[in-house]
Amino acid sequence: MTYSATEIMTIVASRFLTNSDICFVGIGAPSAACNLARLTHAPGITLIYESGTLGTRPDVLPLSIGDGELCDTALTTVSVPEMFRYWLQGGRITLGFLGGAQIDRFGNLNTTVVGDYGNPKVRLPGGGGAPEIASSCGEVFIIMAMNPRAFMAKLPFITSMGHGAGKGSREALGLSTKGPTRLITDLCLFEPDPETSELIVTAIHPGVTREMIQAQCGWPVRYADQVGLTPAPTDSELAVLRDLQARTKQAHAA
Amino acid sequence: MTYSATEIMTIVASRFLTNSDICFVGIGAPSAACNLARLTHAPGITLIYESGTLGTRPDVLPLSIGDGELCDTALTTVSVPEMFRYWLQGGRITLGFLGGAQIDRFGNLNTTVVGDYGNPKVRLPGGGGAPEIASSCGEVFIIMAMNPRAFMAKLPFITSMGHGAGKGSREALGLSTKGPTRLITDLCLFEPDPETSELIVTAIHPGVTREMIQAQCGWPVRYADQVGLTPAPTDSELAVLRDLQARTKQAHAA
Amino acid sequence: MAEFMSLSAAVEHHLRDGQTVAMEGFTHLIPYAAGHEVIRQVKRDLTIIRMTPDILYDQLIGMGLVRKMVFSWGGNPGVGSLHRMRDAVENGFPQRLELEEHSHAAMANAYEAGASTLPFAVFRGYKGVDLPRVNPNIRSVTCPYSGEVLATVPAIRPDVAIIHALRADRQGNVLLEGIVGVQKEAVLAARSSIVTIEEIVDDFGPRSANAVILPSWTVGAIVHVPGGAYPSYAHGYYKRANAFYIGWDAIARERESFAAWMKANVLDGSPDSFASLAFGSRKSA
Amino acid sequence: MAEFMSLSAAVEHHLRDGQTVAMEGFTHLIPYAAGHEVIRQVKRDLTIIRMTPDILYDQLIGMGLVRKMVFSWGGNPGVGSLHRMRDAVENGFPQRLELEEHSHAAMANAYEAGASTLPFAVFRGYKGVDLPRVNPNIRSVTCPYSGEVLATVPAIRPDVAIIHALRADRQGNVLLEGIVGVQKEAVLAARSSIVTIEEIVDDFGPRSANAVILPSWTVGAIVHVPGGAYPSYAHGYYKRANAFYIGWDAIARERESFAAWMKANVLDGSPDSFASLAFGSRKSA
Repeated sequence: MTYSATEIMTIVASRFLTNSDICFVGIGAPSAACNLARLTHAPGITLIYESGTLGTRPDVLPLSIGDGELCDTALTTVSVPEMFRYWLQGGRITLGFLGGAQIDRFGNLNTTVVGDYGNPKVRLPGGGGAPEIASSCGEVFIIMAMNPRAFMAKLPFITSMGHGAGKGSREALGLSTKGPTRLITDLCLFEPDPETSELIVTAIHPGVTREMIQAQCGWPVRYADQVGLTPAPTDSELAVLRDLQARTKQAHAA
Repeated sequence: MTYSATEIMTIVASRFLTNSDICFVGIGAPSAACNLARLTHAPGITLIYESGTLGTRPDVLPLSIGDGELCDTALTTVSVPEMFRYWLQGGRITLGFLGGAQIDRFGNLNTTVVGDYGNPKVRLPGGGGAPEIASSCGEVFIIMAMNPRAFMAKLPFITSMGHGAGKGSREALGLSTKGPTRLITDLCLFEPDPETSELIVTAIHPGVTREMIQAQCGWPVRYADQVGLTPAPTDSELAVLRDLQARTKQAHAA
Repeated sequence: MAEFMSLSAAVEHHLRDGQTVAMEGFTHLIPYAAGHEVIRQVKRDLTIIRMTPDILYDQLIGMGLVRKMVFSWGGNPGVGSLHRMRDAVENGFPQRLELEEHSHAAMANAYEAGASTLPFAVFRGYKGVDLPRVNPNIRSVTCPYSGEVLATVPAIRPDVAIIHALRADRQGNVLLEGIVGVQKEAVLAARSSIVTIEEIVDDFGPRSANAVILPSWTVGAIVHVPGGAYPSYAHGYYKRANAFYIGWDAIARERESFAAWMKANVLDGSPDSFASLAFGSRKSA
Repeated sequence: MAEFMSLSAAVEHHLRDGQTVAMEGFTHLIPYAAGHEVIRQVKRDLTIIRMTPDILYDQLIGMGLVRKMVFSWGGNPGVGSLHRMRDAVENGFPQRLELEEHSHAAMANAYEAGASTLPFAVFRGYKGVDLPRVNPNIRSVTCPYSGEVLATVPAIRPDVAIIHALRADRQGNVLLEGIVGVQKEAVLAARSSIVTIEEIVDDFGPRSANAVILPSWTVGAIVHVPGGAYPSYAHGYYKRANAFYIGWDAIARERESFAAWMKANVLDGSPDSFASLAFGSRKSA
């Protein structure tokens, strides 16, 4: 079966999720990946959305972080101050998902502004939950499609911290959480180099070359000694994902 | 109808309560006074117990601050952290009630210890909610039966603040709440002197003399220029109070 | 003590030009009808506070009523940018918009502190990021026990909070359920409040002992506005109009289409303009 | 992830000599059965934390298991003193008891901070009183915006929290309702937890969208102990045995009557010793 770049990105992300994960889920690709995992190999996964819904099991993907579907299918729903105090800051979330408009090679993200903060070229939505998701979750997965204006050598603004300036930056700030352990893109998988914490390519998706990856990346891409080949999405993975997306589209068009 | 010292104390306290009061109610005489007011002239009074029950309407008086009766008849019940943060510290309570083992002429109270704190003669239960009830409620009523070991010239320990060392003490600590505006005893009513904030007698209960009051008080009692005579409990007040107490006794013996 | 009144009277009575107002709602229960009444009454020079400013704040900004916005995420959820907000920030149209920007954690804590009448909130956040460089209201305190340095944010204490809730009883007690967001905190933190509701009931009836209820004496005005959250939603009454949110992108992209839409649907509208849309879209909400 | 086990296994597995334990319950849902099991297993040198230590803590202290107590109000509610606690504090019998004393506001905030994994809590309190003179853990911070000086208290982070709740489902999610006190905070603040429950259900069924629930993955051990809160109560299951509380005063007043009662009712008892009393006293709870 053929598949899109977004589909393989979502499916690769979903494969890393397990029944024991407690996930803080963002809208878009993270939400699709988490629910795909829940509907396939990880039915016991715990999904939390920052709107306050704990242990939710939506039948269609939410358009917003607070769609009624999330509350209707949740174990319970807490207030937003409680969500950020007891649950996120409380260190109970094993895995947070982030995306962004721009990323650097240490997994720092910008979702705030392009250009000068006081006089921006493009005003982006802002950080939302990201700064504290990045610091409080046990580890972080980032999902982003590659393009050279998004994968930048230097960010104009750091909205959420990845590995800072490299290995040791998080520890220097007193953080004991891992930060970004995987960057899942439409072309390949990045993971932090154990020595430097720079995100390096550890697996390449089927049909993708190193030249294609570098063409979409604003910094010189580095590769692990052993670079794997991502298994192609299976028919079954694609079928469940497409069914979910179709139900979602129908629901939101109503 | 004859009445006991406790009955007149409770009834006098109840008379000061109105439909617009939001009361933080303690167990014992305050609870009896507040519910008597609710069952007589102030049916709209809002009663709050520190266990989290907002707007409760118990049919019998609770033995503890958290009897099921309080929750069953409440508008809603919040957690205890919320009670102390949003509701008491939030400045929403117009009237708090306090009692204590010992009091001084400025309405400071001791419910912590008799003797030295580290080596006490009598270990009392402690402050509970009192320190912040005394500072956060719009005003405070104190209900205590008089006796010379309770009404003391100098307290061994200040558990909750009344008027401190006299007029200006509260303001000096940044408090904008009024502190004790009434001390209701079994013999008379005290109110703060507008000049000094010392509690002075403003009304005397029927049949009580100034000598009887001084005999039960460890400091030289002062009197307002105009000292009133407390109207005796009416038959109707006594009937409602006794009915409430009888229901309560029956319920707790079960 | 809560007072039942009309929407126009509530907005007229409680909100004045130049004030600070929080119209809260975390996707659920966004007070659209009340916000539209603010637009019809042309309240100017407002400071608007909200964790997740979406279409409603895009409209207030686009209509030129806003001086400053305090926020943590400003977008059309799942769709994209708020074009009127961007036009104000990037181009100063229709007027310059001052931003005070926080993270969600900071804002949630700031509302919580406001409801507790504390002057500030303490939380563990803003580690290794740039927002503290551009927002002087992000500061720190040192834990007097562990020595840990923690982030602080000033408490939010709006002049007015505006929320939409599910039901009020005849005494003016207000019930919320579902995704309750920071609405209770917003009302408790504010000096006065307007609460629009879906329904007035004689009594809330059987309910959880821990139902989320704002007692009558914590609320300013209560206004009965069925459908008042549309295109947001009201748990158990109607669903979120996700199609409306998707469609807004095209409307708001250009100044002219925005202005025309606002005239037709808000300026020439009334508090019940959207009720038929809300309940027309009713499903198994 | 919550594990269903027997009460004796839960206490054996989760609580060790010398640890800090919070057996919480604000009048409602006090975990008596679990506390009695702690006494039967003779866990020693404990630091016990509770806002309102009542009979259960009087029993732990009287049996000589407690080194230190962190508390804000220690009495028999509506009745009078805790005689065993007083005997320990005033006479050092059966051993010296160290006290760390706070106000309710401080303790409630300290639990809240513990659940939030903050190292301390900030609140407006302790104005003009003597407790800060005798408790070096009462400190202060200065608001970085207003300059106001506010009180602080260290967060409560017990080794173990023990609570009694209403129901658990088969997945080990736990539901509380009614006067919920600080129990949820105690469990979230603790490194491990034991939750005794009245009932196991397949599914919680229809409920408030905002029901007070501890997800399975926040709980250590779950133990099915019907009547496990007696003489406290369980909302909807049985009422508070106020007569028991009144009767305790005479039992605990003398060392001998206390020891005899403990032997007959706790040491020689079992987790279901009080179930018949709880449900024998069942009324329209």
